[in-house]
Amino acid sequence: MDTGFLCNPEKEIGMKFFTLLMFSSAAMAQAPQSVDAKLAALDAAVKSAQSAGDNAWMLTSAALVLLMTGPGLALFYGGLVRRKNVLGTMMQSFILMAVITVLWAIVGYSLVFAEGSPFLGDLRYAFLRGVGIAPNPDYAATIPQQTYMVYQLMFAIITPALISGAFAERMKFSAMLLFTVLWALIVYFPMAHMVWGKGGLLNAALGGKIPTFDFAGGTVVHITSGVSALVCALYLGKRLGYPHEPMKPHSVVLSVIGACLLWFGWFGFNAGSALGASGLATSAFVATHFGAAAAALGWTFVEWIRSGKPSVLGAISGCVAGLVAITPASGFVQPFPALLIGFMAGVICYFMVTLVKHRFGYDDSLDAFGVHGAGGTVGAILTGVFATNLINDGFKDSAGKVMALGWVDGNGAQVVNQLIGSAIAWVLAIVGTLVILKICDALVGLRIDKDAEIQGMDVSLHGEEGYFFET
Amino acid sequence: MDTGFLCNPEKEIGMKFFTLLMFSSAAMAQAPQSVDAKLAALDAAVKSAQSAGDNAWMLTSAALVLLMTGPGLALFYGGLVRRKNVLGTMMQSFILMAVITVLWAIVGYSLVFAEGSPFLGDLRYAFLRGVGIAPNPDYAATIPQQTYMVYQLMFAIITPALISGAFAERMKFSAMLLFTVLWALIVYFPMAHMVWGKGGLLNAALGGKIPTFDFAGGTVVHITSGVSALVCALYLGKRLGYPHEPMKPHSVVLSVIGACLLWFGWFGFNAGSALGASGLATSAFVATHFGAAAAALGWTFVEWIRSGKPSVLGAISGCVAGLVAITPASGFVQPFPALLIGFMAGVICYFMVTLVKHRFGYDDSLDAFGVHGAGGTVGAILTGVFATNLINDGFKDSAGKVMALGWVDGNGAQVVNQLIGSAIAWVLAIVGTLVILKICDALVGLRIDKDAEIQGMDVSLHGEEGYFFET
Amino acid sequence: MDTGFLCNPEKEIGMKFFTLLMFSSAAMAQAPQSVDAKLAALDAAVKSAQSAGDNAWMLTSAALVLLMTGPGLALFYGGLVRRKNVLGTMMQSFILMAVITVLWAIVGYSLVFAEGSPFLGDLRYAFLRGVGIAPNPDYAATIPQQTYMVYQLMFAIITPALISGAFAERMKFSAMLLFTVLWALIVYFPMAHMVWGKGGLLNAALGGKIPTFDFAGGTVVHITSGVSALVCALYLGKRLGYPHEPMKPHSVVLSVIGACLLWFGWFGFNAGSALGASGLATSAFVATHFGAAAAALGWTFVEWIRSGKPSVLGAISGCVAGLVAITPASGFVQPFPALLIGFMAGVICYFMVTLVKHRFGYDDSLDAFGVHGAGGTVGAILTGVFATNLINDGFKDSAGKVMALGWVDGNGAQVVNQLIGSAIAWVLAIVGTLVILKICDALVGLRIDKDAEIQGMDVSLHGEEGYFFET
Amino acid sequence: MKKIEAIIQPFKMEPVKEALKAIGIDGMTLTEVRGHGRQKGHKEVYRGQEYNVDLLPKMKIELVVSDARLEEVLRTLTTAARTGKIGDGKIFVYDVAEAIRIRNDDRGEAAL
Amino acid sequence: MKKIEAIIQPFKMEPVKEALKAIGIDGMTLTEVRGHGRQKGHKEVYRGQEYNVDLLPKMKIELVVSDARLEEVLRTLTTAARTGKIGDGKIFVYDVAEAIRIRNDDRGEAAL
Amino acid sequence: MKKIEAIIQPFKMEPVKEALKAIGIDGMTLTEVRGHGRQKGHKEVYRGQEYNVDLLPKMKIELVVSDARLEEVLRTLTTAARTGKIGDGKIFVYDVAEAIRIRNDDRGEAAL
Ligand SMILES: Nc1ncnc2c1ncn2[C@@H]1O[C@H](COP(=O)(O)OP(=O)(O)O)[C@@H](O)[C@H]1O
Ligand SMILES: Nc1ncnc2c1ncn2[C@@H]1O[C@H](COP(=O)(O)OP(=O)(O)O)[C@@H](O)[C@H]1O
Ligand SMILES: Nc1ncnc2c1ncn2[C@@H]1O[C@H](COP(=O)(O)OP(=O)(O)O)[C@@H](O)[C@H]1O
Repeated sequence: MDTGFLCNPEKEIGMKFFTLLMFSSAAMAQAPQSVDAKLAALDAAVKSAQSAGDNAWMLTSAALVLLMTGPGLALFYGGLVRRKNVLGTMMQSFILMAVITVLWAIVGYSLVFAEGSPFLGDLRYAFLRGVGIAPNPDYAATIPQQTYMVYQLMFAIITPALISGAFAERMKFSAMLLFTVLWALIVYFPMAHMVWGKGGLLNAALGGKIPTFDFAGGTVVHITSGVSALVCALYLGKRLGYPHEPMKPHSVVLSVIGACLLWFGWFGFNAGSALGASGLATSAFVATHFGAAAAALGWTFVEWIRSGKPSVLGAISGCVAGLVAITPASGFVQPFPALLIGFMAGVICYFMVTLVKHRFGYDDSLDAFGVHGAGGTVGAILTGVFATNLINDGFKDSAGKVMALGWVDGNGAQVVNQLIGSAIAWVLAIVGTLVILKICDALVGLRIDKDAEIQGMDVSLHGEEGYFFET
Repeated sequence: MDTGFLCNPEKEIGMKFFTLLMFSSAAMAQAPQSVDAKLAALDAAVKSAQSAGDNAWMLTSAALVLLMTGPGLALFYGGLVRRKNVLGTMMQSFILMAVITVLWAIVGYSLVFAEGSPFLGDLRYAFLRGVGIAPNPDYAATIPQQTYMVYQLMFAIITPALISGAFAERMKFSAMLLFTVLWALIVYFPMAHMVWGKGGLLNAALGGKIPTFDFAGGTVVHITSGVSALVCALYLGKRLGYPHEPMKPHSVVLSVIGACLLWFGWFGFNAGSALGASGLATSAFVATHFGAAAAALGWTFVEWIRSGKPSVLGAISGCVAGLVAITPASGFVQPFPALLIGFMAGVICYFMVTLVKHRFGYDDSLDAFGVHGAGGTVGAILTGVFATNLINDGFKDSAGKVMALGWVDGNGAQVVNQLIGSAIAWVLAIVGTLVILKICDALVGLRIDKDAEIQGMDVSLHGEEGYFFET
Repeated sequence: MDTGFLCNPEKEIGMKFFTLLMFSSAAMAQAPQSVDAKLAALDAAVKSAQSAGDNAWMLTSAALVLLMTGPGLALFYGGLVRRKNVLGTMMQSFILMAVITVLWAIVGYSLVFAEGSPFLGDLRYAFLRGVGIAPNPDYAATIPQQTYMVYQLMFAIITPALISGAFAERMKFSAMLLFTVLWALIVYFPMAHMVWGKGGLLNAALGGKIPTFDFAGGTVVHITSGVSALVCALYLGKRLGYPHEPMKPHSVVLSVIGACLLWFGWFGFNAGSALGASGLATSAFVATHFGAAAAALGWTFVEWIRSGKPSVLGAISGCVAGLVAITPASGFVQPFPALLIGFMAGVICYFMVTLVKHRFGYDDSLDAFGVHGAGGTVGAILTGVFATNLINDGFKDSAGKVMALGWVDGNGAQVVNQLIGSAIAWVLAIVGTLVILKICDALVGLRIDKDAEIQGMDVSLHGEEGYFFET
Repeated sequence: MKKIEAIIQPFKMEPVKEALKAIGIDGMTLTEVRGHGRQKGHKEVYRGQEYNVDLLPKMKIELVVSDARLEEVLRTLTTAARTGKIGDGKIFVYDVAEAIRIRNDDRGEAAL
Repeated sequence: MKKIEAIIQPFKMEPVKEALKAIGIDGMTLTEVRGHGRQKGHKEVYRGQEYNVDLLPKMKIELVVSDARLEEVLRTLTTAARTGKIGDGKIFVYDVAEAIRIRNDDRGEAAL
Repeated sequence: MKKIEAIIQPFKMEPVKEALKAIGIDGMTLTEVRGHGRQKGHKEVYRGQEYNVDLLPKMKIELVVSDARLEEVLRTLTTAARTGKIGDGKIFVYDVAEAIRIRNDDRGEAAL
């Protein structure tokens, strides 16, 4: 009933308006009608209006987050590989837009957002049972639950796609599909439930034991995918010829387009996580943009100093690192701390992909771990430092008093929670991914054979070429 | 007057707010003011707020639909042709963004949306006379009529652009321009009026004789363009060397970008067709995404089984087929039927472009018919099967009782109406296109000459090359 | 307090809703509660709803304007240069997304929008002090001031990026960074303050001495950047081999993508300048689209006639010229005058880049002056001709009577103001840019050396190649 | 052994390949080149400036054959590649001092 | 002087370059070519139609050496480029009538 | 007849073409190649790893001329292509056994 205002009048085109009209012209004309009736009509109308504004932003945000995977990530990664693997790499992002969608509809949404154990949701929402137009006030009281469902789906799509940067240019397509489905079930859904699901272990808003702040997915999205990426890189081993051969990007041009679309889409990812077109959405939007900007500068300057030339690849990698790091913090921090978080992420990730990676010699081909694993962890921890109720006063104690959030609010303990949350994400990612890789290896085998790798995934796996310029 | 609330206060930046402020602070302070005055003020304010939310979504949607044509379709088609024709092909989409806009402003909008005969609107809105900020309650009561006008314009742009996939690589630019203008006048405007125009023959909401459900353009957009494409392919004949030479895409990379942008823009196309940020928009958004996902999987799997390798071209063609098929159904069906519709479209269109096309030997160069004609017809019919008032309760009988929509609601007869609607679209497209082609052929000639075709459209028609990498 | 409704309830996810619920269900149930209390609750709720709708559109618009710079402009310019300079050129746009952001946060926003002299704002908003979620009613009373801040930031990013088209393929990266920062401080911030800042000399809404109409930046963005571009082209001199060698675009394909994204993003640029999802936003949206369309046709037809072939480069350059010219007029003119303005801009800019440029022999490499300088001036002047209070009735005289705006309203004098405003922009741009170039030349030197220019910016400045197709 | 170097119109590549297959000539190496000769190129206009593109795309086919098959191959090539229009291209023939098959060090005609 | 023209598998380019460096051969010119021979290409399917791609990417290495070093270079090349599988490619040797270093007009072997 | 094969700096292509036109040499075939020689390439850094790009873009010009014109053409080429810096490139000359104009089967010098 609470939500009737959303279901009925909204359904028919124009219908809604006549409803209001009826009510309100009523509110003018028909003398007899009682003031309370008029107030009730206005009350319904104002809820409809609030929902329109919030839903407009959330549908836009959902579309933006999908855009991050395709073409955003597909281009960013596709440009970084060698020409012979461009399509196979783009496909690893694109196909997840399809696969995860079906998985999400069947069990994913339920396992994440249904109430259940602190570790996983139950199956009440399986096959989207009961997930309709009526809002789910636990999560977002002013938008249809289906808007929330499809918005969260887009997160479930991009997270496994991020991992593909680590096993690029050498994994079987069949193995990649199997891996992804299992990874979503075993790593992503549980982690997302713990942080965002009602009653989840780490849920800061809905009764988690260890309240952890993760506004848009630092632990859930970036630590899980980045750390799993490292495990994949180690398990699969290096590409033939790595590191002796340079294996430089075949088209940084494509990667620049991809990075820009990621930046653009990330506004939906972070500001959308306010779940409405509110002032909080604005704060998250600003923090996101500032974090990306400062990180691009951080990476560029340190690279300029250390290697003599500021590369375009560095600038775009930097902005992505900043976007990653600001993700958990975006709904909690002020603009200048956002600049700081971004800058630190840019510098740290630069060293991760230039020094650390070479020191340890793993082939994290497109730096999924160096950027998402490292950046995500940095962001998760710094969120505990800079989170402030000046930006997000939504957390109240029993007495209804606004709570101190991060260290800057005087709640240093939060940093510990952030560390615990990050640690859980690390452990889950490492253990889960290892198990899954063993399974896939046993069932279908992970790596394409030597000849196929030399020939390239495009021809050997998909029977195509990315570019055919002869005729 | 109804719309005064939209015209005046909204016009000045900030102005609106002061109005509300005046009214409402009034509502607080000035004791003397009557409760009814306060209610009136709130009533105006709430309408303004409702309109802001809906208009925000509709302006976003209009932009998204334009994005589908350029760069979306331009890239999807541009990548599928040979290198020497990439610019000429992109131009066929781009120039329509300009040509159709002018035609729409002069007569198009009026011919489609003005009341008139069941087959065509009259000229009351010619030159956009009387098409202002005030809403047109017949179509969308909460947004400016100009928003509705420009949103619908974007549909009129992409529809003829879709046809260009059939005569790619061989049509004169002048002929293509003439063809398009005539096609919009003779095929698109009448069909759109019949289905969406007030009093149109097939209009399900505004008094059509044969109520047909077409939420976002299965018959109007995809059947008309797809079937016309087939006629063009047959009339123009094959490209030199077809089918002996492969003529494979010069850059599937571009096509992947294009397909992703189509998917992204299609949210505006379908969810925007709710004409507001309502729960119906959410349902359409979800159906759209589910249809695309399932179709990409359907095409991929059947291709994988039949030809041994899942191509990236197949996956993206599949998602487009699904988007086409779900278009008429998007505002009427639940999520799982949407998956089913998409999956069927993916499989059927796969066979259309691999078996049927080769069996009959026509050169539907970029498969405009195989995807849009076939997918559109499948979608139009299945809409009659799966349409349900659980999703769209906007259709009421005289008694105000919500009507059964499709077969699943027990109204099997609707499938017949859908067949009739589709048949009308087929006939109109075939006859209209034939006539237009004859005219263009007589006036300017349709095909570029042999040497120009060998040299490519880019150099011969536009004096350019798509790529110049030498210096 | 006025804005409390924005700060508090909106902050927590869902929180807002409970507030309303509390109030309103109150409004129903609790008999004792007074009608005035209920009205107050509704009043707060309706403001929240209005803000949601407007903020949804403005956040979307801010993202769209960023998209114009990256990847929009980066692609448009990147495609026009030779292969060896593609990354260096894209970098000149991309890095500004980072640099200007930091500058804006520190002083930019304050210098432009703080009250101060008629020529520059003071530092009250430095470091975004006091720029929070509460709206700033002087500028936009229904959205958080931070939304306004970040939206305007996107304008400050793209404006200097436009200039890079003039010194393409030959400027040092360090010089370009220094130039940009100084240019923002010395040219853009003052000009933007004069036209849009409270108390600015030319501000038509907030008490300027010489009211000039510039809805979205004809003088502020396009004249300043375009004229500065000319100065740069003249000061730096020609590229080696110009005009003897053709130096044609290495990928018009990239430029087409860029142009389409510019068109798409421009809806945020112009319609977003209504600062809400109002009817005015709709008018601006329509005018923008019409202007772009007519200009693409104008350029195409005159080129077709004069050089025998309609180039794709011409069509996309035309649409950009139209978008530039309609920018200052978009919130003031009706649809058909918008078509006229666009068409004129398309034709005039065609002659600027084909005849005038060659006549005078300057190397405005990517026609930043020919399109933005010329188009911006044409648009600024024609705004004075076609501005009408039928579209924008926000300007009232002391008596509250809606004022005549442009010549078509009978206020011919406005054309003079537009000329003065444009002249000021020209002078400021010329003098400011000259000074800045001298400084940069002295400090770091402007041009890369001959060998670097022959080798290309990508390798010599950034140590990368745009395309590496060998492996 | 002789090396035949034929510069032909790109769109003639398929027919030429077929013709050579038909007479049992498998081994060949192709290179995309651009050529300049009697055939005048096409005019391009960029920003109103017109200039002539006089380097046209051509395909270079290299094949090494035994002296015995030389004339036969030349005949096949010319017939298959000819349109009769300017721009058809040229064939140049060179002596080959030695041929080696990398795979197994076969030398001379055995390597072809 | 002799010109050595080797058509090899692209992925063998690095090792070959190294091997040549090792014996002090610096000067060489490389061209991306596509080759046709015994090695059958791969099958591609486009819109359900299957066809064979029989032109495979190869790398052509050209180097001009003094007659004295010819055999040594040939040996180095074959060993470095060999996988033993069909498709390894061929080496052709030609006489060179003259060599000139543009920079300073050096002629003959001095120009190499 | 002789075949002249000149490997030059890409940015010297225009002047060379002009110079050849000037002495009435029209026919030529160009190929984009990458060269390796005395000229050391540039350093590239990718993900912090620095490596040397020692294959530099060069333009290969092939033209077949009558023995009579050989020296004149060589002189023209060297002067037009010279910068005097390392990397200017090389010219190699080969004997041509036969030349054929595909269009009309002209043979020998008549075919040039
Ligand atoms: N003397 C030459 N040396 C090398 N290549 C040549 C020579 N003459 C012509 N070519 C090549 O042959 C192609 C066709 O020559 P052209 O004179 O245009 O037509 P035709 O062969 O019919 O006379 C040229 O584009 C060029 O690639
Ligand atoms: N007669 C020939 N003339 C020119 N190039 C040839 C000839 N035969 C082979 N090639 C080149 O050598 C490559 C490898 O030859 P192929 O027959 O496939 O393997 P193998 O060299 O092991 O016999 C071919 O792709 C082609 O480029
Ligand atoms: N022995 C050779 N065989 C084939 N090509 C060579 C040889 N030596 C040099 N080249 C080509 O000539 C180019 C220039 O040679 P390099 O030694 O760099 O400068 P220079 O010609 O001034 O000595 C090289 O990049 C390579 O393409």
